This record gives sequence, structure tokens and C-alpha cells, in this order.
Amino acid sequence: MRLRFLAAALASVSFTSLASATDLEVTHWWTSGGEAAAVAEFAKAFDATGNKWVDGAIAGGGNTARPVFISRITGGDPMAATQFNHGRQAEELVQAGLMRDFTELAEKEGWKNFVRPVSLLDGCTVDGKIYCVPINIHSWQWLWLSHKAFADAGVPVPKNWDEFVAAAPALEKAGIVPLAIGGQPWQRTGAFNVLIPAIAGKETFLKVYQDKDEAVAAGPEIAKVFKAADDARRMAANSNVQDWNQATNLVITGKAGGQIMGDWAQGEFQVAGQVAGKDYSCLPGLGVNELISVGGDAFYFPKLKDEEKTKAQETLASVMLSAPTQVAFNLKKGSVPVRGDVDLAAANDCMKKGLDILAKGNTIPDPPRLNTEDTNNQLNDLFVEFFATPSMTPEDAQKRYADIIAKAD
Amino acid sequence: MTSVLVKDLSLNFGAVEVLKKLNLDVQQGEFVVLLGPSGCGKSTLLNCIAGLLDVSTGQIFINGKNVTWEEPKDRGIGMVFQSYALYPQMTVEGNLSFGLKNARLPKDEIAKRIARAAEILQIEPLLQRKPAALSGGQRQRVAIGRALVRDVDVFLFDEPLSNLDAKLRAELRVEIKRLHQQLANTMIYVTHDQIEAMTLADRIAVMRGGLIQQFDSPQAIYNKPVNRFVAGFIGSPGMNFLEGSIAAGSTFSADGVDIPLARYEFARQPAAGQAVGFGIRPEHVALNSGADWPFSARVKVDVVEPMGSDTLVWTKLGSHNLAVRVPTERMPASGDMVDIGFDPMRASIFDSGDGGRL
Amino acid sequence: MATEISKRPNSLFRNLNAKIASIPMILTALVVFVGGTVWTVVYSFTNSRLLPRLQFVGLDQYERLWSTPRWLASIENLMIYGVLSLIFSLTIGFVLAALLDQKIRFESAFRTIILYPFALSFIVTGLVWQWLLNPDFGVQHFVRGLGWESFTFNPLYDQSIVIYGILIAALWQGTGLVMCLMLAGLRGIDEDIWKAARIDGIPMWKTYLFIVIPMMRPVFVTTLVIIASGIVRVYDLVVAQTSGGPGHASEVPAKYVYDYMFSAQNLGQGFAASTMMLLTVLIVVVPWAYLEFGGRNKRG
Amino acid sequence: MADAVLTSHPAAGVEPFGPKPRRVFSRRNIFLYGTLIIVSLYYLLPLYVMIVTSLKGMPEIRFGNVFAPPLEITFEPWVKAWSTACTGLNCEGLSRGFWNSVRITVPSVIVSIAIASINGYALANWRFKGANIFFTILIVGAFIPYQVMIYPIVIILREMGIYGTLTGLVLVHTIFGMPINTLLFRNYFASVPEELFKAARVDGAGFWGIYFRIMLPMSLPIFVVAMIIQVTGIWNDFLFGVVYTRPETYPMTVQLNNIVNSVQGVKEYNVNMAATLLTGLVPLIVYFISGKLFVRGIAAGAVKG
Repeated sequence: MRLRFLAAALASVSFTSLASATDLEVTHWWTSGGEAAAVAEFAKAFDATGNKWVDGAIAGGGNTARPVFISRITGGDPMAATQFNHGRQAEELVQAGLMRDFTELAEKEGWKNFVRPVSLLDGCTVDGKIYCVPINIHSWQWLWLSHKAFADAGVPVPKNWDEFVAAAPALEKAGIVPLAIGGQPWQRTGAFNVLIPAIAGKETFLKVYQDKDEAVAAGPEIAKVFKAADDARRMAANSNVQDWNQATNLVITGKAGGQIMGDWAQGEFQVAGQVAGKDYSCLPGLGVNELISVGGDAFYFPKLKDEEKTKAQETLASVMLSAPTQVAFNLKKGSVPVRGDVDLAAANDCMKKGLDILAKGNTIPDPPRLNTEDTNNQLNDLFVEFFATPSMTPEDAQKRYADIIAKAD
Repeated sequence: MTSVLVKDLSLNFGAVEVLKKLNLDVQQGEFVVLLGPSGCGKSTLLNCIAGLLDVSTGQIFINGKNVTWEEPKDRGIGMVFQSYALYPQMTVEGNLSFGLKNARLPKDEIAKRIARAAEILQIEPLLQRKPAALSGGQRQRVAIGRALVRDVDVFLFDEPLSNLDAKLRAELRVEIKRLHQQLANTMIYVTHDQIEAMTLADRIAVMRGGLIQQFDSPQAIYNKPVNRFVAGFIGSPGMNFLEGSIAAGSTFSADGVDIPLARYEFARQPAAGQAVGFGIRPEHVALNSGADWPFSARVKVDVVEPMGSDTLVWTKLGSHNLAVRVPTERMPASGDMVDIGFDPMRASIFDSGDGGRL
Repeated sequence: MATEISKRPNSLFRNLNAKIASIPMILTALVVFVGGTVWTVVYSFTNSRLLPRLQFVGLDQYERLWSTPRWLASIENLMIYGVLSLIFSLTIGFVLAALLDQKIRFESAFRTIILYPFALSFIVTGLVWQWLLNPDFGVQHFVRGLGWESFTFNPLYDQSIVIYGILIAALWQGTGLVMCLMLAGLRGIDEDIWKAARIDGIPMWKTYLFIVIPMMRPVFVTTLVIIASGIVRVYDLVVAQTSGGPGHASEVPAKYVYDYMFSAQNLGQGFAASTMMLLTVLIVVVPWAYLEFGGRNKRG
Repeated sequence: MADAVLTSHPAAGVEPFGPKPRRVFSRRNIFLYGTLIIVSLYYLLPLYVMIVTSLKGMPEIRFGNVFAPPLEITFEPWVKAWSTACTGLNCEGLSRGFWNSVRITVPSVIVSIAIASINGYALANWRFKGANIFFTILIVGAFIPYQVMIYPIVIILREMGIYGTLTGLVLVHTIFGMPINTLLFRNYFASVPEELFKAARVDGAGFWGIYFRIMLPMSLPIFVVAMIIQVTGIWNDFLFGVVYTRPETYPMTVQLNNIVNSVQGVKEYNVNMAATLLTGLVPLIVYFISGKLFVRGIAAGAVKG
């Protein structure tokens, strides 16, 4: 008797949950410790709405994951939502009519009113319609320094790039790699792109990447940047790691002095239980030119046939942008929320620095947003070669650099 | 009644003509041997008759039915191969019944036929063995049995005895002959062995270069070859040839040797001075016989080759080598002077140009 | 007597079953291989980015391709890797097979040991060898630990020898199969050949080189197809071991194709690179394949 | 080398009577077995390192050397690799992928071998007009890098409506396994005496009858070879598994890649090695079980041609 009752109760429970819960498959390439913890916040928030987040993580970074995403979308078997770096990566998918238009929802919820900086939504906009949900702001312009490494080498922790370069010989003498850069191509390009505004200033940066001004790219300002890159190359000569977070790990463990890496590295320090200002330092704009780039990740929603799922996509989009989720997610991820109206009391030193700069408006667009992936890849090829080939002079490299900029569209 | 009829059959592999407008007419119950050197097209012809090769042009009839484009199984033939071609994974019984099962014959009928074939070929004790456990001779019996159970009018043999040793070959040869007498169906048999051909055939088709040169009884082929090729191919040891010409009257003359041709039956009259080859078989030349031959000469013995019952004596007639076959007990020694003689009636004369019989 | 003429049936319906059974093969050959190739070639003349689109730009993609240092480096690397890999796999595979063919004891144990890496994927192979060749953990670390402090064996981080680091791993994975093929070939050689060679007093190496190897032609053909197709396609191993680095020292064409098609989102460029690869393959393989496999129709 | 081998035999001539002397430590034997043992070490070393590493804890890996046996054996990396290693939010280790791999491999192997063997049979025994052209295309196809074909195949699968399904993936494996397997089967069937085929035709067996009743029962060795090649190839496949399926059906290799490439802090080499070994286990077992037949089958499929 009781058993039957129980069974009936169970049946009704599962029935109701079936009726309202929709499984949405979300694909992304966040698999490092900090990233996975951040994604878990999204999943928790979405599951709380009575739906179910089906995680489709693919490790190995965007270059491994993106082909899979694109194949599935064009192959007619799309996921419900997928990560892309926002900017031009998904442009053509939108133009081909494969992605969902979220303008209506954006207007209803007033995204334009709280997304800061508003330019983030521009990256999602094609022909006046909004096609993606920006979820965080990442900036590249950070130099992470290990206090332990400098203590071991017996030199004070540098305050800017030049001091860092000057400290390199002392670090090397102590058997410490001055600068950790992973073998993946984007890390090299990223580091170079950080050097441009820090060494040559915001104007030069915009002329090169926004206006694609070949003359500037070949000019003396960029030549200085290449000189700095040459220093970086020498300092990174002995860093035998591939992944960015392995490089970060070298800094965490004091085997390397520093690393030029985006703010997502902060997540790794956090997971390792390190405290900003005590165990490590962060210098935005390499401590030279305090500005940060505004880039980040966004979620795109392919058009689906299933009505239930289409509805749930909207729920997911709202959840991702909601204030509590934004805070929870970005704290774990080490990035800055896209909402200007959230309280980040919980933010640590480094993140507060970033928020300050953001508030002052000292921002530049993220190079990947300005370039096509094709151009980004050509730059990757160039810097991979440059960093690995000591015999390649900065002058030669600059010539090819200017060439790529000239041909970019 | 005609059993197998081949009309104007040609077969090309690309640019190579393997069979050239070939005609063959095999009577009901006849044992026909296709004989020729390798590459003459005899196996190809047999495969065409079996339907294992698609012909280029021409027609094939079996028992009055046009089977040119029929499947092999529908032609009413059975076939025995040189390598036996037994299915290695099946028992002897399985091998014998495979074709019958494919034809969906009732079980008891299959059993009856296998029992009969096994009895005829004396392979009853082997029925449950696999081919790998059989000797060569046993395998070939099974292969014959496989054709036998099909209960067909035409048997095709593709050099069935070539893989056997000499003793077994002779045994099975007799057995095939006995089988033919017992069953009285049509058999077409390909071989390059002229003893098999001579002993088995009702008629022999001698082939060369995709054409049948002569199709006749073994005796006719032996005694009256239609051309120089057939004459040279048939007979072991081979026919002696003297190159020369027809001299005035009816004499063959070749560097100093004159042979009167009065008794020779010409197939067609030669012109005077025509270049011809004169052929005489070694066994038709007599040595020191003492008899009076239309042609005789005294020659010196070069080499003596004893072959058991017979001995081949090599001499020179003019500048040509001449072999003479004598019983071994009358063997001369090398260097002896001997008398030879023969009757030109038993000779064959061929045109030196087209090789045709004169 | 029957003399009616039977017409040659429509040749399409001869051996109909054989043709029906071959439909999957014909479709694969025509639709996937030929169709896919033609499609690729056509789109290599367009400026397709993320999605294929038919906006023709002539030879632009090819001009760019041949002026890209990374592509040129890839080609060079593949040539070096290909030649070395062919020579070493064939030589090592053959020598090992010859050794195993000496009627030795424990033959099957040795054979198993040499062949087992074949069961592992290139990804796994790449990972293991990356680990073994890592200077901080692997062979170099070990030898230095034994007291030879100056010992340097760091192929994966040295541009000039990185290709050998990959070769070591590739040979580890692939020679077993080659050895097996060669062994099978040796076993197919008539014993009498060896007797004849011994009676003639021909030294063993000469017998192998001038008599046995020429007799093993079909084996070499099959082996060559397997090795060569693997060389042209090499990708996973490089990605797992070095990601093409250091610099462009271990970049290969297949990786260039993949990177430009998918991560650079420049399909046109990727297609142009694949077309060049296909063209090379066609020039080398088609005449040979046709001679090898096309001329057999006349048998029987 | 040649001399060593030849000089080991004269004893047979000197002492025609009595047992042949056995010299275990002849120069030839020392050379022969010495070489083989050194070679074996090269082949075994990575496996040894994988096993040893997978049984160590991380501290030991960081400070010890790779060749040292574990001081303290721990099976934790194996447990972690199998059941708790994380990718993104999924912390089920490889276990999730194992059955997916089985589900993908079994039908793919069966279908691809069935089709390749029929191709080989049709090519070797029936030789219809034009067959060799298709075969040549197929062989050339063996040289096409898989990456090149990803896009066309996405389109083909989409048009057939089977993108993302198991059927689609089986089809892809069948297509890419076809060239080499067809070549092997064709060579094998060509080595079967032609008269056997003719005899079967006279016996009234058709295309399928000969295939199933005559050829198939004779072809165990070559089927074993094809099976090993396909099982290893399909089980180890990463590219097709990740591009043409969806996360809930990802094969084990995708999980392996995820585990190995999801670096959370330090690379956990021990877990990576355990995961690697676990993934390689199935093809390794298949190979060890049927290794003997493999050599025999290779002999039949590659030697004659």
C-alpha cells in the first residue's frame, strides 16, 4: 500500500520535472581549474530554473573546439548554446542565418542599459540585431610576477616592464626562468599585442589594428615594440611548457619570474590559494601604460527546431546576464562582469585595479575583435617563428608584420 | 547429332586476338581432345564453352540450344580442372553436393547421385574426408565425381592429369577412357600431352595461334597431317624434315639426295621446282632391313639414343639430320655404316611457303 | 540443328550482382573522393572564410600560400620527414624481419614486442614520447642523473633536430607493422632460393639484396602504400608531440590545412593548401597506381 | 653478419655422424639475440615508463626520474582516470567514453569489413569493366589527409540527414577504412586459385553464393588482419569521433584528449598515463589475442598481389 503510494508520488514528481525541465547542451572550451569552476556557476544558476545544463566541454583550446562547433552548426546538428570569443569569429554563421536573433529579449530586458562598456554589445551586433550574449570582460594587459622568485633571486619585485627586464639576469643566475611563455602560438601573439600599447601607446595601437595603417606598423614606434619583444624572447628562451596555465604554474611555484597573460590567469592563482599583493603582483599595462583591452567571451545560440529548447535558450541567456550569476561567474573566472551595476566587494586586489581602469575609461578594443581570425593566425605564425628563432632580427620580423597588417581587412 | 557447336568464335583481350573465328562441331557421345602447345588458346576455348569467359563474337550451341550468353550452370556441362579446384573447407561429400544444392535438388536425389558417382569412381570410403587429407589421384577422382553428379551431357576437362606423376597419370587415363565408354556422353578434353590425346580421343583438334589446324581422328592426324605444324607437333620423337624442291617428273631433291615420289598420293599437285619440305617419321624408316625400298641410302651413324624398347639412331642424309627408330635389339654402334630405306607413300610433303600438305 | 543467333546482352547487366555489390565502393570513390576533391579544388579559388561561398578570386589563395614562410617550412619538413621515415621504416622493418626469420627462439615474443605499439594511437604515441623526451623528466634528466652532467638530448625543444624527435616516435609506432609485412614476405620466399644461394657461395647480405628483395616486390608495394599514405597524412603525432614547434620546425602541411581551415577560418586558404597536397599525391601516385593496379585486367 | 651466419654451419660437414653440435654462444647467436634484445628494450621502454608512472604519486614523479620503479605503488591515478577525472563539469573520467567507443567500434568494424571484403572479392574475381578505375581512385584516396575531407563530409552527411548520428559515424569509418582494407582483401582473394572460382560457377553458385560459401570460409586470416586494423584505427580515432558525433556519444579518445589537455594546475602525468593505458587497452588486447593470425593473414593479404 505505502509502496504504491510512493511509486505514484515518484511518478508525479518525475512527470512534472519532465514537463518543465529542458536539457540544453552548452559547448565551450573552458577546462582549466579556474574555468571549470566558473562554468559550474552558470550550470548551477541554469539548473536552478528547473532546466538542465548539459555540459559539452572540449579541451585543447579554441582551435580544437571551434571546428567542432562550426561543423555541428553547419552540419545541421547544433548545440543549444556555444562559446565563441566575441568579435568576428561567428560573423559568418550569423550571416548564414544559422544563429538566433536576441534583439527582442535584449530590448525587453534592457541590455543596453546595464552592459558596460556598451561597445561589448557592438561585438554581438550584425546589421543592427543582437546575436550573442557577452558574459565577461577579459583584458590581456597584465604582467604577473612571482614574489617567491624575486625573493629567491634576491632582487625586489619590479614595478614595471623596464625593471623586470633589468632584473632578468639576477633571476637567471638563480636558475629561474625570467619570463614564462607557453608554446601555444596565441600566447606569443598575445604577449606582443600587450607590448604595443604599453611601449608605443594607445594611439599607435589603434592606428595599427583599427585603421590597419601600414606605415605605422613599419614605423619607429613599432620598432621599439619589436625591441621589447626581442627582450621578451631572450627572457623566455628557457620556458619549456606548452599550455598557458602551465606557464602560470611556473610563476605560482616561483620557477619563473613573471608571465604576460590575461586576467584569466588570476583564476589559477586563486585556485592555488595565493593572495594578490602577498604571493604575487599584477601590473596592468605592464606597469607602464595603465590601460586594458576589452575583449571577452560570448555565448551564441544556434537556431533550433525544438520549441521547448528555443524557449529555454532565452532563459539561459537571461540567467547568464543576471546580476548574481555575473558576479559568481566572474569571481571564479577572474574576469570582470559585463554589468556596470553589480557590486564587486568580493573582488581581490587585481580585479579592483582592473575595475578602476575600466571606470576611468582607459580601454582599448581587444585585437582579436579588430582582426579576422585569418589575420590573427598569420600574426601567430609570425610570432611563433620570431620567438623560436633567435637568428630572426626584430627588423625582419617588423617587415613581415607590416606586410600582414597591410593585407588585413 | 551435334552435341557442341562453336561457330565463328572470336575472343580478344584488348588488342590481342586469342581465338580467331574458330569453328568446332562435336558429335553426341564423342570424345574430343583439344591439343596444342601452351598459349594456343585451347584452354581459352574450353573456358568459353563452359561460359567462364565472355566471347567477343560468335555463337556457342550445346545440344541445339544457343548458350552463348548463358551462365555456366545453365549450359548442361560439368568441368574438371587441372588443380582439382576442390573446395578446401568442405568434405568430399560436400564438394560433390555443392552444385546439386545450388540447383535445389531434393535431398534423396542428391544422396542417390553421390552414391552412384562414388561407386563409379570408387571413392566411397573418402566421402567424409576433407580434400587436404586426400592424395593427388584421389583428389582428381573427386573432381571428376563433382562433374559426374551433375548428370550432364557434356564433360569438360582442362588438363586434368597434368598435376599427377607419370604412373598415376597413366592409371587415370585408362579410367577416364573407361568412364567414357560407360557413360557415353560427350567429352571435351584439353591437354598438351599427345599420348593422352592419341589414346583417348575419337577426334583430335590440333590448335595453334587461336585457330584449329586440323580436326580429325588420331590416325588421320598422325598419318596425314594437314600442314607442317601438325606434322611436327604430333609424334615423339618428331618427324624428320628434309628441305628441298620438286624436281622434274616426280622426284624430291635436296642437296644431292633424290627421292622418287611415284607412290606418294598428292593432296594437290605441286609445280615443278616448287620449294617443299619432305617429312618422314623415324618409325617409318627401316634400318638394315635387307628389303627393297623405293628409296634407300647408305649412311653413317652419328649418335645412338636407347630409349628402352626402342632406340633412336641419328644419321645424316645429305646435310639433314635423320632419325631412325629401331628395336633396341637391332641397335647399331655409333660410327657404323648402315643401310636405310623407306616408302615415300608414308611420307608427308609440305609447301615451304604456306606449310600446307601437298 | 539450331542456328539462331543470340545477341550479346547489354553489358551493363553482365555480372549484375558484382556491380550492385560494388555500389558502395563506386559511390565512395566518386562521391567522396572525387566529389570531395573537386569541391575542394573549386573552393580553393574563392575567398571563402568561415563558410564556403562562391566568390572567385582567381589564384590569390595560391599566391599567398606560396609566399607564406610557414607553408614553405611545412613542405620542407614533410620532405625531410618523409624521406627519412621511408628509409628508416623500410630498412629497420626489413632488418628486424630478417633477424626474426633466422629460426630463432622466442620469435613470437620478439614479434609481439615490436608490433604492440601499432595498437596505440598517434595521440598516445605523441604523448608518451613527449614525456620521454622532455628534458626535465625524461632521457636527458635520467642520463644527467647518472652523473653525465653535460649530456644533452633535447630534440623536442631544439629546432634543428625536432624532426628526429618526431621520427623516433613515428618509427616506434609504425615499424612493427612494416616488420610484420616483411616477415610475411620473407616466409613466402621459396626455401630453394636459399639453398641455391648457399651452393653458389653467395654471401647472405647479397642474397637478401639482389635476390630476395626483388622477389618481394608485392610486399614492398603494399608496405609503400601504407607508409607513404601515413606520411602525407601525418598530423596527430605532431600536434600531440610538439604542436608544430619550436617555431615552425615541425610544422607539416596537414596541420597548415587544418589550422587555416578551422582556426584561422580561412577555408579558401586551407583548400588551396589541400589542393597542393592532393596535386602532389596525384602526380606521384596516379601513374604508379594505374600501372600497379590498372593493368591487371587481362589476367586469366 | 653474413660471415657469422655462414660459419655457424660447417660443423655439419665436419661431423656427418652423431648429433649436430649446438653452440648456444656462437658469434651469430650473440649478435642475433643481442640486437633483438636491444631493439626490444627500445620498444618496451615507453610502455614501461607509462606503467611505472601511472603507479606513482605526483610528488614522486616531480622529484624522481621516469625510469625508476615506484617507491610506493598507488592505484589512485587509475581510479581517477577511469571514474573521476574532470573535463569541464563532467567528472566521470574515461568510463563514460568506454561504452560509447564500444558502440561506435563494433558496428563500424563490422560494416567496414563487410563492404571492403565484398569490394576486394568483386575486384579480384569478377573484374567488371571499369572496376580498376574505381579501385585506383580508392588507393589515391588513401593518401588524402582526413582533415581535407572534413568539410565535404559534413555536407554529405547533412544532405543525407545523418549528421551527428551513429550511422553517420559508421559511414565515415567505413569510407576511410575502405582503401587499405579493399587492397588487402583484393590481394587475398586474388591469391585464391582461380579454378576454384570457376568450379563454383560451373556448380551454379552466383556472386553471393561463391562469396559466402567458398570465399568467406577460406578467409579467416585476412579477416583477422582487417579486424585488427579497423579495431585499432576506429578505437584510436579522435578526429571523426569529435567532429561527427555529439558529447553524449563521444568516444573514449575524446575523453582522453579532454583529460590530458585539461590541465588543472599541474599536469597530472600519472593520471594521464593511466588514462592513456586504459584507452589503449582494448586494441592491445585484441592484438595480443590474435597476433599469430595477424602475421599469417598479412602474409596472405600483402605478399601476393
